[in-house]
Amino acid sequence: MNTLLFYDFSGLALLAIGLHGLIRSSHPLRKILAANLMTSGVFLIMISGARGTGQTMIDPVPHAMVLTGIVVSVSTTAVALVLVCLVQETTNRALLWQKRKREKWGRTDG
Amino acid sequence: MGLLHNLGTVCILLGIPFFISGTIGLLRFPDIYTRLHALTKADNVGLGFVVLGLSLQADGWHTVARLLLIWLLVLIASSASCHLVARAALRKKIEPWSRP
Amino acid sequence: MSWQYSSAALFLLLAIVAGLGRILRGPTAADSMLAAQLFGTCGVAILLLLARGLEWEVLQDIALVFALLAALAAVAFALRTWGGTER
Amino acid sequence: MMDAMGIFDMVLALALPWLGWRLLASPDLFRAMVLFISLGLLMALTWVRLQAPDVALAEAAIGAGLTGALFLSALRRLERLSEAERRLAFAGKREEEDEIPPERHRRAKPVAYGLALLLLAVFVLLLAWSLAQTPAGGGLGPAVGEQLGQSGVRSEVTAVLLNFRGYDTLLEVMVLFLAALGVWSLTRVRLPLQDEEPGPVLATLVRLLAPLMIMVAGYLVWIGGSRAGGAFQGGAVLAAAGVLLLLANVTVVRQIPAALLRWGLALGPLLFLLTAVVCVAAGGNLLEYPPQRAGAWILLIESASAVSIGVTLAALYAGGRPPEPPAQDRGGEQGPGRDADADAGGRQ
Repeated sequence: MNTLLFYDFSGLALLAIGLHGLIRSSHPLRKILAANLMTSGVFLIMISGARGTGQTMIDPVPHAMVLTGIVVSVSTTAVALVLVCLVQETTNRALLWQKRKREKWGRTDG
Repeated sequence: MGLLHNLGTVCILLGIPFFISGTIGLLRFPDIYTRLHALTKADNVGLGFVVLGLSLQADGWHTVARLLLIWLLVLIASSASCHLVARAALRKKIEPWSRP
Repeated sequence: MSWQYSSAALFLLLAIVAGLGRILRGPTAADSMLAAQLFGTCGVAILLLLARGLEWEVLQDIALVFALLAALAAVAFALRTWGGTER
Repeated sequence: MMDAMGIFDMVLALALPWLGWRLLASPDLFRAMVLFISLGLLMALTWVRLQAPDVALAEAAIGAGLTGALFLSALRRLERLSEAERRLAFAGKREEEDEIPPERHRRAKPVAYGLALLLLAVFVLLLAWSLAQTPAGGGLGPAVGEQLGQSGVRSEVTAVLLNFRGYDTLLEVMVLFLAALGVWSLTRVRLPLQDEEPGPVLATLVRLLAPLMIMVAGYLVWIGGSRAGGAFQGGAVLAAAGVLLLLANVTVVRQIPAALLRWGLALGPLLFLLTAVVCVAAGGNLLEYPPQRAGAWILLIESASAVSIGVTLAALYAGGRPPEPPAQDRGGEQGPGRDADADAGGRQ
């Protein structure tokens, strides 16, 4: 029994959970976290598919692609965080949707 | 598989209870300051034992040097972060726990 | 891989997973942060054990990077997230 | 019969999605971020188990170190900005429960879920199809192994990254450059949100760790030719050194002239582009190095990209372009930034 097969399912689960979180959460930081989860899931599936079975060699191409992917995802995360901070600074709220009452409250707060 | 190898295995296995007790301390201790003890002391001793055991089994001096460097780095990092977290907690006026 | 390395690594992983409970429960933010710190130390130990068990020296480099960057998150936490304002 | 490593795999593979689930379900944003940092750590262990040391090295530097600092500082900035938001984020209940979306959002949700499910199903089908299509024998592994002798390096991943698929890496460095450009065109760096002095322990820590990090970054770039390591890992560790210096608010970092930073950002992409142009001009393909000097070219490009990646990631952490030199509009008088600098200098 190849226990490394677990990681494929783990990656799929992470992808699904990330997708769910991306839709469900209202706070943009949480959305960014969810998107990061999705990328982790995709990377996991890719690397898991790249491993050699038995005597065959490991495929280095997906490794290289995931490596670039990690760096790109951290830079997009950083840009997204800066954008969220800017959005909050200009609109004085971070949540994407809010009750009326809360909005009024937010305005007096600023 | 000489004496040194077996001694190294004993050291590695000795280190594991320290990690486990560190985790138990993290889970069971009553407040942040006591939990700091559990983490920074027990875990670093555990890592020390593991490093010692692996050094006894190492092939060459450069492996030993690298292992020791890693341990030293973890010691520095955990002591400094322990200090910073404890100071931040004190500034937040979190009362240290005392026996009721 | 001989049994002592793999079983030691397994116990350390279980210690990490048990420590997750403190992150979830931890009454203050610092408790959660501390648990993450614990994972750093355990992770270094696991990597060193696997490096020896699999005869794979590269893993020591990874452990080195772990050890170097272990303090970063804690420093960011203590200075930025938690420092300053009294409530 | 499963041995200890089998159980190890199982625990790890179960812990990853569980952690992801708890992370998104956690009511507290801060706790979610700490869980995310732990997830990065477990991911690094997973890469090790899947025999991807290069990826593990990058994840150890980025997932466990940099991303954590990024998120924690952003959370702080958001919290500072609005007390109401703080109450939302730390109220101890889900903000989704607290906040009822307007009608159109509520109607949009099933649609979104339907689309997402469709997407996921398509993805799974594609995955199964591609797995079925992949010929047995490790995909491109043997092909890379055959050509490795010509690449100028001994590490397969580095050969793929900088030689066989060099244009990928070229574009990736450009993406980083664009990210930095985007952030720099949006905002300036604020004075750090930090109202207590770092203290002697932190100063000592920085003095010990920062040079070591820079040294390890160099080591990783150098060792990348023969085994795990390379520009990304080196750059990430370099960026960690930068972040540590920014956190500790060391005076030296803020006195780096902006022009030098700009050149640091541009160094990697420029050199990469120059190489590509030279290679095409010499009659070869894009980034087709002469085989006998490929090793030297790769090392040169890798060092330049490592510096650029380090500067870029640290600049992204700082979150804006460097502040204006304060002496200009005040006619020689010291501005507020200057004062803060002098304060920081006096403390140390």
